[in-house]
Parts: sequence; C-alpha cells; structure tokens
Amino acid sequence: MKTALLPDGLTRTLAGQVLAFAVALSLGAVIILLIDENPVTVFMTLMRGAFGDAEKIAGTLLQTTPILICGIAACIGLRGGMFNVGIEGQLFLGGFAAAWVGFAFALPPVLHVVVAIACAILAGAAWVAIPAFFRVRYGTNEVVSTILANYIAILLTSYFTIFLFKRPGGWSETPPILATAYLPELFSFSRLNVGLLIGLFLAIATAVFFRWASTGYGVTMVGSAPKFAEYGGINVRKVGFGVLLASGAVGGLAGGVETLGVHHRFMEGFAPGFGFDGLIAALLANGSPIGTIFTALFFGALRAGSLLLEVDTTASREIITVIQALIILAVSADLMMRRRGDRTGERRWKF
Amino acid sequence: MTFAVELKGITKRFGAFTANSGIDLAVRQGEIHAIIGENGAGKTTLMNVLFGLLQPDEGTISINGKTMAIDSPAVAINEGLGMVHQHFKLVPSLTVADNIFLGMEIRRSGLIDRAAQVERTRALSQKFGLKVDAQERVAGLSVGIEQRIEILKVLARNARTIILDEPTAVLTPQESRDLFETLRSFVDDGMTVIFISHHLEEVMAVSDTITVLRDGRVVATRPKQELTKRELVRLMVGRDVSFDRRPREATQGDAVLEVNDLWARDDRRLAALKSASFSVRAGEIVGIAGVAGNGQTELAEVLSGLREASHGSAKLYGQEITGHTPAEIRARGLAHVPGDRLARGVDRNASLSTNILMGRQRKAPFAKNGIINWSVVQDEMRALIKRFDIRARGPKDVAKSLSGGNIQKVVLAREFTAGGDMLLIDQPSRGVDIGAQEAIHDEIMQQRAEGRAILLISTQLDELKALADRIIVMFEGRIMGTVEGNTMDEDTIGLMMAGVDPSDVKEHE
Amino acid sequence: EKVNVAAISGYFAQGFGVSIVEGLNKAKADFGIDLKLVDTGNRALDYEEQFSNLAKTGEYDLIFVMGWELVDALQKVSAAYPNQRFVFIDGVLDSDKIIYASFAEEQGSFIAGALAALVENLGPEFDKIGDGKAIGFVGGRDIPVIRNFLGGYEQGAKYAVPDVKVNSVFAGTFDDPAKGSELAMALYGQGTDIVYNVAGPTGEGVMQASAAADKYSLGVDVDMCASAPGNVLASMLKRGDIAVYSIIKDEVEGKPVKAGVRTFDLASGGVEVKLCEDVAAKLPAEIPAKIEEIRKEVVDGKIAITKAK
Amino acid sequence: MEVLSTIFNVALIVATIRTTAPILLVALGGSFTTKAGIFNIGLEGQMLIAAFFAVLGSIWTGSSLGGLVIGVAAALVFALVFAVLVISFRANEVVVGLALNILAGGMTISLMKAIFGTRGSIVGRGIVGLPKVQIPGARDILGPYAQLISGYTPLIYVAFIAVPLLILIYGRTRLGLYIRVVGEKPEAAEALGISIAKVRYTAALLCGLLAGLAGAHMSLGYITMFTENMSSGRGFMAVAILIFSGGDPWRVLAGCLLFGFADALSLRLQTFGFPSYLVLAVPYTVALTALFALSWKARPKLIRETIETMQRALSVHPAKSETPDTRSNRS
Ligand SMILES: Nc1ncnc2c1ncn2[C@@H]1O[C@H](COP(=O)(O)OP(=O)(O)OP(=O)(O)O)[C@@H](O)[C@H]1O
Ligand SMILES: Nc1ncnc2c1ncn2[C@@H]1O[C@H](COP(=O)(O)OP(=O)(O)OP(=O)(O)O)[C@@H](O)[C@H]1O
Ligand SMILES: [Mg+2]
Ligand SMILES: [Mg+2]
Repeated sequence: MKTALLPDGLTRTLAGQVLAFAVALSLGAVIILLIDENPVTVFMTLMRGAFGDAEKIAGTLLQTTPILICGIAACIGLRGGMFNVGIEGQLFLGGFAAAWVGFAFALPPVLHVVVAIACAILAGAAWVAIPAFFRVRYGTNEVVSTILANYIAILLTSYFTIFLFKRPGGWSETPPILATAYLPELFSFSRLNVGLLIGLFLAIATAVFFRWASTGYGVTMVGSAPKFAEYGGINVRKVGFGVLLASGAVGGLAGGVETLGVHHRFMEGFAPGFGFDGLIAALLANGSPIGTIFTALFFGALRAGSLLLEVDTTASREIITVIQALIILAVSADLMMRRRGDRTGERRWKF
Repeated sequence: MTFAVELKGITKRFGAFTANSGIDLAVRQGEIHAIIGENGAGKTTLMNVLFGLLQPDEGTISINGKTMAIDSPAVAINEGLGMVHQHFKLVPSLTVADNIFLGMEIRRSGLIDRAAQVERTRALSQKFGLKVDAQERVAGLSVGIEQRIEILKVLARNARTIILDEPTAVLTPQESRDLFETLRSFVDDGMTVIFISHHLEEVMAVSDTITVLRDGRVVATRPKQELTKRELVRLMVGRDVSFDRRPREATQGDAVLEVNDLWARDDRRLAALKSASFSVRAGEIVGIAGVAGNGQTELAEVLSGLREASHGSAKLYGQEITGHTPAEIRARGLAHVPGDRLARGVDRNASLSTNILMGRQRKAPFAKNGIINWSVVQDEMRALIKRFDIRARGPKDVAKSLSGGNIQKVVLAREFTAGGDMLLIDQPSRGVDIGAQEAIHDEIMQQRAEGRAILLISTQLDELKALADRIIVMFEGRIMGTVEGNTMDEDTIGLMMAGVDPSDVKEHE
Repeated sequence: EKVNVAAISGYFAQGFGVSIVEGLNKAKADFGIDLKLVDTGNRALDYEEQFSNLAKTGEYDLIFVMGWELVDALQKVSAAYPNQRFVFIDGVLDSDKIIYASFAEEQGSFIAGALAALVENLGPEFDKIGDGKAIGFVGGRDIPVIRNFLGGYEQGAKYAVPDVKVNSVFAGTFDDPAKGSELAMALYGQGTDIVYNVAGPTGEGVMQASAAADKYSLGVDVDMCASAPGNVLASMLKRGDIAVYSIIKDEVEGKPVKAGVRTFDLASGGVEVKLCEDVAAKLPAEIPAKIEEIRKEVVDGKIAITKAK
Repeated sequence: MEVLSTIFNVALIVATIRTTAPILLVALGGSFTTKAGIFNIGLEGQMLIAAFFAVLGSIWTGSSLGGLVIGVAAALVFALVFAVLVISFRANEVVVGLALNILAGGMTISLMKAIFGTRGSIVGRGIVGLPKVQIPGARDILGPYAQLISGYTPLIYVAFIAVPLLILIYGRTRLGLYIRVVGEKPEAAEALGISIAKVRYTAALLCGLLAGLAGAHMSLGYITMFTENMSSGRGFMAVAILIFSGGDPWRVLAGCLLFGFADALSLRLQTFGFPSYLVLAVPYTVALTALFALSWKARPKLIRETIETMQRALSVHPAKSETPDTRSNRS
C-alpha cells in the first residue's frame, strides 16, 4: 500500500496515469478502426452516453453505485490484509435477503428499508463468516474459500428464487418488494437512488476510519505488518475476522441497495460481475476508499456510455469491454512510476 | 603490482541519496582486508557493486588487473569472486548439496545428477574442513552451518577472492574463531578475503589491512599495524567512544518481574524454554546471555504475551501475566524492544509517526474517544527524533528509508517513552554501529537511573558486561547460572553459553 | 418511407435468438428495412437504459423484445413512451399496449416427447436403442421457459407410451457445452437412449455427445440435424424467424401491427417437429403416422397440454 | 444397491477423467507460475482465448493440429502480456489477471462478430476436432474396462502424462529447480546470477502453453465448437486448486480429481430428482469442505505435542558437548 503521496510523487503518478490512458485509448482506437468504426465517433458517443445530459449522468452514477460499494468492501479487506474475492457471492445473498424482507413482511416505510438493509448486511457478513473463521483460526486461504463460496452463493440464491420464492408466472424472480421497502430515488428522471449516497458516505466514512480512528489504525497495521501489530497488542485474529466480516457485510449491502433501490425484486443472476468490478476498482485505487470513488465512477461511466454506444453506432459493447480491459492493463503498469529495469525502490520480486 | 580487486572512483546513488561517493579501494592478493564503518556508511552497497548486484553510477572495477563491467553476479563469479551475504541466501527447501551447486548444477543427459553433487559436496567439505551433511535440507539448520554452506558455495565456484558481509554477527564466539581460522587457511592458500564487521576486536585480530568508510566515502585505508582500536573508532564515528563498563550506583528496588518455573514451546512446538526462574528489581539491569536460539526469544515472547507459556508463572508487579494478551501486559507496564526489529518492531512501509503510535493509539494525548490526533503524534515524533538523535528528515519519513541503527532507535524511543516501568529489551544493538550503540547504551543506563526494571537480552557479551548488574546465562532453554555484574568472567560465561556447567568449570581449574 | 426496426435481447447468440436474427435478416433482405440489433448483456441494471435509449429516439417503428428478464424494463419503458410499439416475443404480459408473439413450445415439445417415447419403445430391435425404456432431457438453466419445454415433452412422452421414463437434468448454464456433453453422457450411461436438449450452446454439447455415445438426440429451436448426422432424431423448431418475418411483412405492406396477441403454435406452423431425414428413413412407417395423428389431435384441441409457469 | 451401481460404475470414472482433464491441464500450467512466485488469476482468460483461436485455426488450416498450434499461440500471447506487465512493469498481478480475463471475454465475442458475423457459438463451419486415440489391443485385453484408458482425445493423455513430467521438471531439471528457487527465495537466485525475470518469463510462458492446451482441448477435444465464455469458471477452479496445493503436481492432480469426481458425480445425482441448483453446487461444496477439512487437520496437534514436549523435557538435561546446538531463531 502506498503511503501518503508526496506532491511531486503525485504529479508523477498522474502523469503516468495520463500516459497509460493515452496508450490504452490509442490501442482501443486501432481496434475500433479494425471493426470499421470511427474512433472519434465512438469516443464521443461514449462521452455522450456517460455525461450527455442530466439523465445520462444519473445513469452513470447508477452504474457507479454497486461498483463503488463493492469496491469499498474490497478496500476494507485489502486494508486489513484480507483478499475478499467473495464479494460477488455476498452481493447475491445480500440482494436476496433484502428482497425477501421486502416482499415477505409488511412493515412501516422507513423501518422496512432499515430492516431489509440490515438483513442484507447480515447475510453478506454471515456468508463470509465461515471462510473468515477458518482463515483466522486455521489459516485457510481466504482467496480460495471465497472464490468457491461465490459459486455456491449464486446457485443458492437461484435455488431460493426458483424453488422457494418464485413469483407466479413468467420469469425466475421473486415477487416484487413492497413499496415501503423501496430506497428513495434522488431524481424523478432516473432510477438513481440514495444507494449512491450510501456508497459515497461509506467511502468517506471508511477513509476517515482508516485515517483517524484508533481501531482503523489497528486494522491498517494488521494489514501492512501483522507481526508488528501483534507485538503492539492488537488482536490480529479478531481484527482479521472483523475485517472479513465487515467486508462481507458491505458486499451484502451492495446487493441490498441494488434490489431495494433499482430492481425492487430479486432476479436469478441479477448482477453478475459487480463483485469483480469492485475488486478491480479497489485494486486500481490501491486500496484507498476515496480513490475507489473515482475508479468506480470511471467504470460506471464506461458502462453507461457503452449502453448508448450500442444503439448509436454499430460498435458493440464488447468493444468497450476490450477498451476497459486495455485501460486497466495500462493503468496497472504505472508506466511513469516504475520504469523498466529500475532496480531502486522496492525489490523487484515483490509484486 | 596487480590487485585482486581494485575499485576506482565508485559512486552509487539511490535516487537523490549517494550511498557510495568516489570510493577507491585496492585489495592485494592474499590478504584479509576488513571494511568497517557506521551503519549506513555504504559497506554493503559497495560490495554489491563489486559483486554485480548493483551497477555503479560512476567508477571502474578491475579484477586481477583486468578492468571490466560487472553487470551480473554471474560475471563476478566467473572472475573468481565469491560473496557470503549479510543475510544468507540459501533456499530452505533444497538440500545442502543442491544449494551449493545452485546455478552450476552438475548434469547428466540434461538431468541434474544429485549423486554427483553430493559426492562433490562431500569432497569439498573434506578438503576445506567445513563439516556439513550434503543431503540434509537447509530448513532448520543452525546459522553456523548455514554460513559454512554459504562458504562452500563460494568455494565450489573456485572463488579466489571471498567477500563476507558481517559474517560473525550471528555466530557464537567459538564459531567466529573457527571461521577466522578457516579464513586464515584460505589466505595461506593464496586466496584473498574481504570482510565487513562491526566487531573491532575481530577486525584487529584477523585483518591485514583495514578500510574505514564514513558517509559513503573512504576515510582511511591502512595496514592493521598502524592502527589502534581507539583510532579506528575515531575514524569511523568522528569522535571518541567509550566501551567501558558504565559507572553506576547500587540500587535496591522492589522486585518488578518474578518468573517462576516458566516453560514454553518454539514455533515447531518443541520445548524451547525450560523451567526458567529469576526476578528483576526496579533500578536493575538483568542481562540474559546466550547464543542466539537458546530460548531467549521465546522467553521474551512469553513475557510480552506473544507466545503461550506451557507451564509456570510470570508475575509483573505481583500480577500473573501468562495467559494474558500483549495489550493487557502492556497496560500493566511492560515495554518491549523486540529482537527482530524489522518484522516485529516496525512497519517498514509506514511513516515514523505511524510507527511511534503503536500501542498507544487509544491513549491520550495521542487519541481521544478513539480518534487519533495526528498532529500530537507528529510533534511527539519530532521530539523523539531530537532526543534520541534519530537520523531522519522528519516524522513523515518511511521507516525503511532509515538505516538499521536508526530504525532500532525509533523502536527504543517508542518503548522507552511508552510509560512502562518494566523494560524488556532484546538485542538492542544487533547490527548497530559503535556510535549508535553508545547512544543506545547511554539511554538504557538513563532508564535504569530513572528506576525502571530492565531485562536485557543480548548475544554480545561486551554489551552485557558494560550494562548489566547481573547476567543470567541460557543454554538450550535452561538457565545455566547467574553471574554478578562486577565479578564477571568472560570465560566462565562463554563456557556456560556453550552448555558447560560452572561447577564443572571449577573442578577443572 | 422505410420501415425501421430494432430488436433487443440478451439471447441472440442462442438457438431461438438465432432464428429470430435469421427472420430479421431475411426481412431486411426482402423488404429493405433498417435494422438495429441491441444485445443487452446479462446485467439487469442495464436493461432500462438500453430500452430508453432505443425508445427515446422515436425512430423505430417496431422494437422486438425477447427474453423474460427484460419484462420489467419493457413494461416501464412502454409506459413511459406510449407511442413506441414493442413486440414481445415468447410470452404474454399484462400490458395491452404491447404486441405479443406467443409460442406454444409445450405443443412442439409434446410432439418431440411423443416421438422420443415411440422410438424408445421400439426397443433393442431398433438401431441404437437399448431396453431401458427411458428418454432424457437436458435443460439449460432451470427457469420457467425451459420448464415449459420439459412439461410438454413429458406429457407427450407419457401420452404416447405411458410407461416410458423421462430423466431430466439441468446444466445450470447456457454457455457450457462441455457440461452439456457430460450431462448427456451421464444420461446415456443410465440407459437413456434419446435426449432432448433445450440448452442453447450447452445443448450443442448434448448433440455432440449423442454422436460420441452413438445414441439419439433431439434438437431445439433451429434445425440441428447437421450437428450429429445419423444421431439426431428430429428438431423441435420454434420458428422465431417466421414470427418476426410475418410481423414485419404486415408492417411493410401497410397493415401496421396492433397491440394484441399473435399465437405461433402447431396449428400456425410457429412450432413444429422436423424429423431428420437420415434417421427418419430408417424408422418404421407407423411412427411418423402416429406422430402426425397426435399432431392433428393437438391442433384440434383434442389433447390438452398444461403449460408450466 | 441398484441405484448405487447405476452411479458408481466405469462410466463414472471415465467421466471423472474427462471432467478432470481440462482443469488439470490449466492447473498444471498455473503450477509453473505458482512455483515461480506469481499469482496468476488470469488462467480463465488464457484458456478462453486459446479455445477461440483453436477453433479459428482449425477452420483456417483445416486441421486440428493447426488449430491446436494457433490456439496455444494465442494463449502464449496473453501469457506474454501478463509476464511483461507483471514481471517487467511490476503491475499488480491480480489486476492484470482479472483484466486479461475481461479482455479475453470481450475479444472473443468481438472477433466472433467481426469474423463470423454472429455472436454466441461457432459450430460446424469446418471445425476439425481432435481425433480420439484408440489404444491398440486395449479392448482385447481389458474388455469393457478398455474405456478407462482408451478412446480419449489426445490432450487428456497429455494432461495426465504432464503430472509426472512436471514432477521430473521440478525435481531433476535445471529449469524446474530455478523456478522453485525463484518462487521460494528470489534473493538466492539473484545472488547467483540466475535471472529472476528470465525464469519468471519462462514460467509464465510455460503456463500459457498448458493453459492454451487446456483451451484447445475445450473447443477441439472435449467438444468441437466455440461458445462465449466456454471456459465456464474452470480457470478459477484451477486457481483455487493451485492456492491450496501450492502448485505441487501431485496435489494439483489430487485436487483436480476431487473436483472432477464431484462434478461427474453431481451430474448423475440430478437424475434422482434433487433440485438442479443444489446439485450443481455439490462440486464447489465438496472442494470447500475438503479445503476446510485439510486446514482443520493441519491445526496444532496439541495432545501429541504435549506428549512430545514432556518426553523431551524429561530426557534433555544440559548437554556437555563442545559444539552447542545453535538452532536458528529466525522464523
Ligand atoms: N536499494 C536502496 N535504495 C535506497 N537506499 C538504499 C538502498 N540500499 C541501501 N540504501 C541506503 O544506502 C546507505 C548505505 O547502505 P548500506 O547497506 O551499504 O550500509 P552498510 O554500511 O552496509 O550498513 P550496515 O552496517 O547497517 O549494514 C544507507 O543509508 C541505506 O539506507
Ligand atoms: N542464469 C540463468 N538465469 C535464468 N535462467 C537460466 C539461467 N541459466 C539457465 N537458465 C534457464 O534454465 C533452463 C536450462 O538452461 P540450460 O542453459 O541448461 O539449457 P540447456 O543446456 O539447453 O538445457 P538442456 O541441455 O538440459 O536441455 C533454460 O530455460 C534457461 O533459460
Ligand atoms: Mg550492510
Ligand atoms: Mg549491518
């Protein structure tokens, strides 16, 4: 994890990122040319689709929300030295739990949302609890156990949806949740809802927590120097367990926000890939919650822009996937900061 | 004449920092050439440049009169150089023979010929009198044996010039003596030895020529005969340093720490600390002597709550501390300077302020209601930098940018000001240069004068002699005996460290 | 003026979607319409924006929509843009502003089931048939539409041969032909001789497995006889191409399609079972006759088939 | 009993071999990177891109071998990009791996559209699949059990033969030794002039080679077609197996067989009327349970240790030897 960037370090980083972007975009342009489209049109359409008008901006933010919340979940894990690859599964279970509270119980308006969100959080935390327990107690690698748990979680929610709670008729989805459980929308013209504010609040709260809270200091130390933390009197196991649980809880929250704010029901396979998008966003931001706001926004804009792209040009969304991947690759290489063959700084076998 | 190694005008920079600045060094064939200098003087850097692990920014290297670019250790090895590194570079999961022949495997029809390697290892081991078991895995071998393997590795490559970076830092006096005998025999065979050390006695005892580095420059290269220990120190540090026993007044405080029949296991779950009993009084320094790995680390870890005791009791101010967490023991007044400072003592990638906060991140004035006040922490760090003479630019410096001795001072500064009246200090000057060592010793004596109880674990007898009121000697997890500070006899302690009972010693006398 | 058509779905790559794209392309070639295909991907979050992006332009005379997961977005956007005409393929919803093309896949599957059961009933005397008296079904995901196929298939099988056993399994994915092949292998290994696949690309694995195991398979949606010549008994065609083509044809010919339901069933040729010629040639003559008889009864409504929902 | 014999029979073992092979191939590839100290989460993408290009190559060249070569080449290109970014530019390997997975997904679909004008699947169109290997005489000697060893596509044999081969490589060849050293103690390699970067590049490319074979096996051997996302998580399973096997070939084999067996078994369980979604979760649950059970078994064995300690404590008294046991205390 990078420590506070010095001003000149910052400019160098920014310059590096800009360069990386330029490289990725020119590669992308070549690919677009290859499929007989005009790169300028494509990029302009992307921009229009992401920021063209208020509605489009709201659409971008709508796409950003789950990536942001999942990104925060990843950040929490990364800061505490835990690699939670299971955000995807926690998101699905959280989404289902929130939907279940939403349709199965009649509660007064605000309370209904609170209970549903609480259940989503609980479901996410519960789902990661067993991998977390084995991680801190027996050292079971959390990457493996959470990857496997993802598959189970997704199949499990499908089972719940189709075999236990299917809405009569048509598609494999639960009955709609009651209006009392809806997350309030922010604007009349978009499905953008308070989920975004929850995400932003969470990002800032997490950043503040890690920066200023005594407990946050402990978590950071456990993540970056576990032996030092143990020596300093921090209960490394407890913190590790707590970190995974918190990360899973936020993952569950992401699912809850999606079902209560956007879909108003749970559909089988409703949000594939958000967990991984969040993880990448967090990793690109180097585990910084504030940085994750920007990386998530960037991913959200690309996704939102690509929706218009498909309608307005003959390019397909997969092209955007390709460009997105190129940008991630280029940015990850951090061209300016670490030049090839540069032996100073961190030893080169430490990745 | 031709030199085995000749460096001219070597300059090596790390970013804006110059670690080596215009260094000239000429090593004659068949001599033992010592390089000394303070922590961070640039000794290791220079050797890494010579060995091709680092590329100099300026300067030339000649080996046996041939000027060449050494851009990889492979080139250096080819030219007959061999290096035993400060931190050994052995692969734990491989056997001794595999380690020795790594990079120059003996092969038959494309496959590694293990039998031949073992055979050759045995032959080498015999020829140079360095005993190793060729087929054993390196994991779990003692440091002494690891060093033998490192030397065999060098010899197997037909090195004519051997570089050793702080070879004795981790050895027992006996092992060190053996090592130097070996080195002598190499020189007698016409080989050349370059070695780095902080032990001036050692340097004076074995070397032919001594080069002193300070701040990345050569301040002197002279034959040993022209130098005294005192002069050497002055050259290194730029001032006089005393290594005498520190003057003290007798104090008789209450017992602060009482250890009774304490047992503990090591990481492999084998008994490593066996039935230790002793006590430490306020205003007293109790030293624990012993070769590294004889239960001292486990003792320190049990007392600080990092390791479970399997049996027995340890009381701090009359309260049992076994079975309690490090946080609880800290809260009762224990401060701990860990032996392994890089892994345990600091977060190398964090700032000094962040490091100094550990253990008191919830305490006023650094935090209130669980919120950290970073400006107070930074002020504190600034004060500590001044008080402990830490060579750092400021509280925001990253710990790993400091040299080993200065990192140690940061740890000491944190623990000495943590408010605990029981100080548990493990290896305060391991790898620390004379100058810094003196400052650290002053500070420890200061703590004693303030009435703190101090348990000082050290593998360096000089250090214990200079500081401790009593010395407890440990061997294989047991306490072999206790020696009073004023009547210390180095030979007795040395024998006890080697596991010989003092009563037997008397009989021999 | 040129007719401007858009189609939106996440399944253009899979059997039924392929037949729809075929129909659209045919219409484009025949009538010179403008055509825009939009792939929704699989994230529910995207659907609504994709619909609005299409509807907002007001350029499209018709927007074809396929896939039940799009229903929610469709209904919302259709309410927001009341003048935009949508054609929902493969089902009927509550809204009366939408044009529905409804397929009776249970009818086609009924015939497929009957055919499989009858062939299975021939026993070891017939090539590649064992004495297990069991037929199989490999579904993609266990979702209602696929269940409807399975329901019809089972009913048809039991109708034709009451004591035939129907083994049904699901791959849980439409994208894993290897798994489809493995599932089919498992079924064949358990004495099942004929397997009906309703699993998109996963089902392609079933077809290939039938060749590997030298058993029979039944294709779906499009003509799959070529997938494993000699091992494919028949394909249950769900003629999405006919549906979209006929709707566009009406539009082009100045008979703008109006909201309401258009049914594509056995009677209208919207679904049909097409025997593969190579295998059909070897079948005893009474089987095609019996199948034709059952088909008539279904068309005439003499056989009631329950739809699974 | 009858139920049992319809499940547990030769066909189940044959199916296990088939389901295991692709994961085994890709996991053995990952073994190289794992041993060399690189965490390669991009196996899925390498496999997918190879599957696609194998089909493409098979169509272009009209031969399965041509397809195989082109598929592997594509995976090698991906492996090279991974290596350049991770080894030379020191990018975060998880980010690069995940991004390459995304890239593979997007690229295969885009290329499919560009070349074939469709998305989804490529079936027929002149794809030549790999032939099945019939071991001569197997049927005469083994009778119905011949299918255990005969009649698979060649890459299945390659997968299983690769296990002892990798053991040989790691144990007896210079390259294998260097890969292990670079992963375990890079400083040691560097100090002896072994180029860490070169060894890691080699490992990454060997990984690409095997992942490429795995991908080609998916689209030309297991079945003969390409479909979007057809690697279907097998690369991720391989990553999971790699982490808990540490890249050790025997343990990789054991992990893959366990998963392959659970997979093959669960496919058969479905016919007994269990809900498909739960049955489909069986392989993952089995793997997860095995993982937990293994780590639970590795827990400190308190009782045994206590006895050991007591014995040592009773027998050991201060020794009087000249050479003290200077056990290292570095952890
Ligand atoms: N890779 C590096 N990047 C930046 N600075 C470095 C690097 N290696 C060494 N330095 C700095 O160069 C200086 C000289 O280091 P070197 O290791 O040569 O000291 P030394 O004389 O061997 O000290 P010691 O006695 O503590 O081993 C130190 O200040 C150190 O912090
Ligand atoms: N110094 C080195 N640094 C990095 N890799 C090396 C080094 N020396 C050898 N290797 C690698 O080890 C492997 C074996 O190298 P070697 O030079 O023994 O090849 P070889 O003699 O052709 O092997 P063989 O004859 O056994 O097939 C090669 O992949 C090579 O890249
Ligand atoms: Mg040094
Ligand atoms: Mg040193």
